[in-house]
Amino acid sequence: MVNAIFILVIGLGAAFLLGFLRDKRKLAYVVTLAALVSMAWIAARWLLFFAVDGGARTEIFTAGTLPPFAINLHLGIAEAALMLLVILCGLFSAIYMQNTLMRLGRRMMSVLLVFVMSLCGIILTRDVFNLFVFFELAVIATAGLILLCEDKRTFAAGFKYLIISQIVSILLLVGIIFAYHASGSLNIDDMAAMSSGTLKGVGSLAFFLMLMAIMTEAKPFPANGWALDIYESAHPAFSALFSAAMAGAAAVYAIDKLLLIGASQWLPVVTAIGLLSFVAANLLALVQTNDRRTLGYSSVGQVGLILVVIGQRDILGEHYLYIVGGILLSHAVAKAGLYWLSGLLSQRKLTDWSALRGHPLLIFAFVSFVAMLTGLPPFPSFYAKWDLVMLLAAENRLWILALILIATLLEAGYLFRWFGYIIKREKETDKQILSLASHKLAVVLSTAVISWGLAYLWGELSAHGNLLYALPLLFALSFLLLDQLPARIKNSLSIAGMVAYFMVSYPTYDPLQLIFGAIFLLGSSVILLASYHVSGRRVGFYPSALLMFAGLTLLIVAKDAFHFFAAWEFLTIGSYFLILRGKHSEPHALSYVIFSLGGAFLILAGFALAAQGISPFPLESLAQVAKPIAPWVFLLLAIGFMTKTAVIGLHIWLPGAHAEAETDVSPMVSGILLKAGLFGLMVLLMNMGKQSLYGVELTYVMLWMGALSAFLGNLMAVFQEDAKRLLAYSSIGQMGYALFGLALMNQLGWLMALMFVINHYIYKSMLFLSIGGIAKRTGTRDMYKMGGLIALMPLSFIAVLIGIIAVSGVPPLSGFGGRWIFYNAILESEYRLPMMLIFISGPIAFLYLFRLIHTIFLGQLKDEHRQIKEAPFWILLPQMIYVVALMIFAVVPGLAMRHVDAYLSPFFEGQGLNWEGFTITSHYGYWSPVSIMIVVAVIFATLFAWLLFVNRKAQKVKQFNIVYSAERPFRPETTHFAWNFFAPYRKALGFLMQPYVTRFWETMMDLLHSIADLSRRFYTGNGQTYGIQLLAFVVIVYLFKMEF
Amino acid sequence: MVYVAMVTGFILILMGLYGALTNSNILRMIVAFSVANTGVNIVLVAVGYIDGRTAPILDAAVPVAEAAVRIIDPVPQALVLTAIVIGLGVTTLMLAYAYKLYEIKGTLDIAQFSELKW
Amino acid sequence: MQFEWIQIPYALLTLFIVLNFGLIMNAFVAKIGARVGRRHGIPIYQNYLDLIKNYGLRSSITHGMMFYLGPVFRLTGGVGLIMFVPTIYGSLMFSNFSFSGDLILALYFIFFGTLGMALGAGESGHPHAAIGISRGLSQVTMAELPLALAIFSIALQYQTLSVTEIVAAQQGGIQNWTLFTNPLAVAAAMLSFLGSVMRPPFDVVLAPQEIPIGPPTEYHSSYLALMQTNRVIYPIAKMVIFMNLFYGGADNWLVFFLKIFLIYMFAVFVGVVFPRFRVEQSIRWFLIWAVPIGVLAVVLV
Amino acid sequence: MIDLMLLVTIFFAIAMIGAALVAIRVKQISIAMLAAGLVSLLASVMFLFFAAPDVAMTEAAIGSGLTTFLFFFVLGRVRGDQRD
Repeated sequence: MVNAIFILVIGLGAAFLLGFLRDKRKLAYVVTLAALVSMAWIAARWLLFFAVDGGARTEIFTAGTLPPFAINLHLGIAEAALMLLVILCGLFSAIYMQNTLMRLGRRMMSVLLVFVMSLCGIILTRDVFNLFVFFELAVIATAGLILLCEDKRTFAAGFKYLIISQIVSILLLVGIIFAYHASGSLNIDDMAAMSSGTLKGVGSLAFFLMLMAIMTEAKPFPANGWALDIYESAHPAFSALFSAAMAGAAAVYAIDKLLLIGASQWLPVVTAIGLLSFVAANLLALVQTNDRRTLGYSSVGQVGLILVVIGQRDILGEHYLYIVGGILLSHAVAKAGLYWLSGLLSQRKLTDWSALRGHPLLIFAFVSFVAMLTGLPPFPSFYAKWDLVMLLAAENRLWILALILIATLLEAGYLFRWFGYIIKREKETDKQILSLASHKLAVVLSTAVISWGLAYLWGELSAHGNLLYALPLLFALSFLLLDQLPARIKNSLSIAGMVAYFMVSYPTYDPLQLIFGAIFLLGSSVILLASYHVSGRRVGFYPSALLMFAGLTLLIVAKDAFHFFAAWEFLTIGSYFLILRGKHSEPHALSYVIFSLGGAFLILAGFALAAQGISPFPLESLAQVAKPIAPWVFLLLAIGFMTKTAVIGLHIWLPGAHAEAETDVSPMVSGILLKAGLFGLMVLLMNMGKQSLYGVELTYVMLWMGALSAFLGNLMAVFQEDAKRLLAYSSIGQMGYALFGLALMNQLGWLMALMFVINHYIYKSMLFLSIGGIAKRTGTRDMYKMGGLIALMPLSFIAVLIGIIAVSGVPPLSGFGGRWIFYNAILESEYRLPMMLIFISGPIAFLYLFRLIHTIFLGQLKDEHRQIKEAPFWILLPQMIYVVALMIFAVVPGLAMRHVDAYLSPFFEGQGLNWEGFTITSHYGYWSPVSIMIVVAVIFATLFAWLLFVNRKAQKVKQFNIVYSAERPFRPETTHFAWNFFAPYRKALGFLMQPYVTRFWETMMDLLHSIADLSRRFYTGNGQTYGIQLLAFVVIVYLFKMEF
Repeated sequence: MVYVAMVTGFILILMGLYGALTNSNILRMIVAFSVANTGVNIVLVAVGYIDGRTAPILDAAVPVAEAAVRIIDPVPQALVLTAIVIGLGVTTLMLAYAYKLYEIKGTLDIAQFSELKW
Repeated sequence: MQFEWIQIPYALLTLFIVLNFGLIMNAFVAKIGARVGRRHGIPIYQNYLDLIKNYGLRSSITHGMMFYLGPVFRLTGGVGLIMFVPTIYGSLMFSNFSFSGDLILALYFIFFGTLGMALGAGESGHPHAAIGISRGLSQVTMAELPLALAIFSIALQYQTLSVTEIVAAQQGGIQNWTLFTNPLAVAAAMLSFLGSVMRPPFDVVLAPQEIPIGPPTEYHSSYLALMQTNRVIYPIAKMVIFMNLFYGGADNWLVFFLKIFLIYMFAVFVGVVFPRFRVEQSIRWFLIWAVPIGVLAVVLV
Repeated sequence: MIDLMLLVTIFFAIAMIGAALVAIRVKQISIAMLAAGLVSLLASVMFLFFAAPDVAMTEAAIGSGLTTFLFFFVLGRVRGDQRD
């Protein structure tokens, strides 16, 4: 094994060597790369030695004496990994900057080498003064590298950095000398070995100064204005180095080392600074429009998070390296990748990134990086955050946990907004924004590959097992490779895959899983039939859709909290990508993903609180959660799941997301995805039962929430002019019913909820498909612009007719079954008041359903629609399947429900239903779907046949013949009364429709943005101000430290 | 004596920082920083000084055997030497930047270089 | 209860009796109304004539499929409702097909006809028809709420959803009627009843036909005949439910006729006394007066 | 003896502080540079008292010599903006 000191030697040596290579730029460049490669090779060898062979950490002594008289270097697995990271980062940047380096010549190359070398030195050394030297070297190299960029503003940024580094070096030197005075050594390990008594008084202050000086290099908020200026203006490849290697690896590792001395008393300080940075930076990033500055803020935030982890290492124990490594590497790879990506673009606004559109590989890279930063599975940060959160909750450090999750949500907010810009914003066609040099592309794409490699690695190291081994997930990811195939082939593959998976796995499902599994796998296959209508390649659709289905599939079989949560995240991301595909869905997809992630974080917090450090935490163990925290766990999980079911108050994402999605996506996200929330609630309620908090029974609150959702969701649906929005609001109402059923906490209530699960899947998918088909043909979703389509689109009409009869719960179709069970269920329950809301929401549903069918299909045909045809075959086919399914389910609901009923009975003391014969009986009443169907069908058929017979000679009248006396009215479009359809209703109950909830969330958003916009003014751009801020920061931290 | 030097050093540091953060002329900021650096050097040397001992140079006056009790700890002085050299490097770099900045804008007023902010 | 073929002629017999009773009662009520207004009024057999005439007419125009289906839905709703509730207590012969389902079935089947009416009128192509429908649907949502509450209340009271069992529980004297055991529920239900019989003050829904064309106006000949039949049967079907739930049911046809007539007269009286409400006014009226009574009925039972 | 050293030290200290005051407050930038060099020079003498002859030499050469030279070098190239 090569001695690690050669890493430094090669770096420095090559830098000197370059000095002799005047006028030989190519050779100089080759030497630079060769030096970096050989440094990387040494680091990699050591890493393998430590990681695979389990080698022991080694000390490298220089100058033949022991410390403190000589410097010692220390090499363990962390050092090796970080050095490899730093060197690779440098190597990639060097490749990336090929043209720039060739232009600027050997001096710049040697500066780059010195920079990388000094970072390695910072990582290796165990001597505080040596640390100072390497830091100063890094500063000088930074100041040199900043000149790489042609942007003139960079000079100012560099100068600001020099001002700061002057202050830092003063603090550091003073700190070092007093630390030496107090301890008699410059060696970190020696100092650490001293008794804590030496750190009293002057020693403590000395340590504080050293800590703050090095902390400044990690760019904590608020002493970091200079760093942001550098991030914004420097060459992106340098920013990548500056963020990933210097702040994210070297500086934080130096802090980590220093903290060996400070022992545990300084950990809270580091945590607090980290948290402040993480929250504040992500908040301020919300209002940025410049891409690199945004990345800079994100970088500050991420480093803050790493500091938090470092500050929490007293509770992390053996997980420390795994957690901090996961977060650190995720940040480094993702941030460097994003900076390199930003170098491909010549414009600096976030919206200009729409130029990436049409380059699936780059978008894939971007998505991977963003997912990595936000801690989404399967990336290392996900595993790390999970473990971190679990341990924090176990130690009752809930504030830290909460702040981390909030800041992560903020971060997800602007990163996903950015992603929305890429996918949705107009491209500026006249300008060539994107330049795709092959070496730059290679760097970016190999970074993306590395990100997945790390994902695999962290999965392997995880105690929970590797998420990447899950078959559904692999299936979904494999479609990334198949994306070049025609859409129809991919569609067939997806359907075949999902059906086959269901066939293989259904024997292992219990009845509850079977119902959900059938909907998730078979149900989505039916919807996918509609996707055959799309020709072309449909890039990105299948990976997203299958990712969502993979999440759903994994959700129902998840045994422990970790896998449950991972599946939850998968389905959230997949559905987000799907929703984002809609033409105008950018803002809605954003609010969807924010609400979903917010909900997911609540779930995460809930699990963490429940687990109390137990890992893995089986879902059944929710039942054993002890009293004082159990209701809180319940509350967190319930709100998390209810976010997905769009309970009123958390519903504002749903209408837009469902309405703006593509024709075949709306049924997926409405008919299928919403059920995930119900499944979660079932798991929760089944295991935790009733809980009460401060004397309030939480299921009772849920009952009210469900009732309110049913009532208000339906009421809002009544006043929609947009057909798909109407259906979307209707989903809120329907989910309210289901939630209500679950919250009743009796067997019939649950049965009703499951009935709604099945029914809602069938009829909402059907309705969304027919409306989608109609919108496709008419080119509008506004119902008042349609009318009289019954003759032109009879099959769609039949689907809608059957659908609305079913939704409204009118016998004989299956919706009635749900209502019947509902009445039986509430008779068993002692809660009466919330029922009223449910009672009234039934008839209200009738209002919007009638409107749906009337304004689209009945009345007068609009002139512009005279030529339109029936919806495409492939959109109609699933609808007809649903019609048949509805009929079957209406007549023999027992096929599915009796098994569930039997399965549920052990969980509740109350009685289930009796399914003998064709009549279903309960304790209170009875219901025979078969005879209802027969009676109604016979009367109906008789009357219909008679009417047809007596009027067999009747002719269809022309459109305006009767009412308008065969005169064409002046404006035919006014002949169909359809706009503002329920005007009296709005007059009477419109006051309930005030958008309080929307306004509340909008105000929250505005408030956040205003705070961010106000507080960022604090960065005046003046280097002196930054200096003063740094000093003030140091003083304030010291005062706080003294205070506590 | 040590305390006098130390206090002087700290006063110089504070004065330097004050000057660097209040003077808006870039050159004057650099000048102030160099004053602060001098202050740091004084502090460093003062901390390492032990009353009544001689310089850490082994010559006829200080036999090797007695070195450990008769000379001053050489480490801080080594640090100061390094710090001075590094300080020169940084000061030079700052001056180079100052010159570049002047070339760009024709002014040395730091407040004029705040396009990058927020 | 199980199905036997003999029940089909029995059910048809019920239907026949109800139809005749309804025709006569409607005419009678119209007559009373006319006399009160010092007019002569229609002959008692007028409704028969109208119905027979309309059934005899043949139409040569149609507005399309849904135009057919409207009256079919409508009448299916009315006839089905009668079929799903037992008319005469204790009589197997006149309990129709009530084995198909309980009170909830009846409650929800009420909407079947409403839906059909609305659909058919929508297809007629006249914008005013749609206005009438939107008003009617708006009003019915609020009018049905107190009824639903009342039904919930008495289901709680009797701990059953079976109509027959509820009637059985009210036997043995007038004091056992729900009217006296649960007056709040009955009050709520009766107020709700006002809203659904299309008489003043809640008949603004039909107003567009005075202007002069509304939902039923486009219908003529056999279509109209079906709808007229329904207008006879449907209110009675509904009143049968009321009678069974609140007024002890009927164990023979005589009692049946009497009770139905009295219930109907209640709506007629109110209609004569009060002026017509606009729809939003009637919604508010139900919300302010009927719904709280219903809520009380549920809470206090 | 020691008291004398102390007095000298205090004298130097006051001198340095005075020079530093000039360096950061004086209007003329060239005087400020000279004053900073003076601070450095005084410091190098002080280092002698503290038994650090090599530090003293370095400080004198680099701190007061080279740095002051560099200051004037840059000042000469940016002449024109002499305002505070």
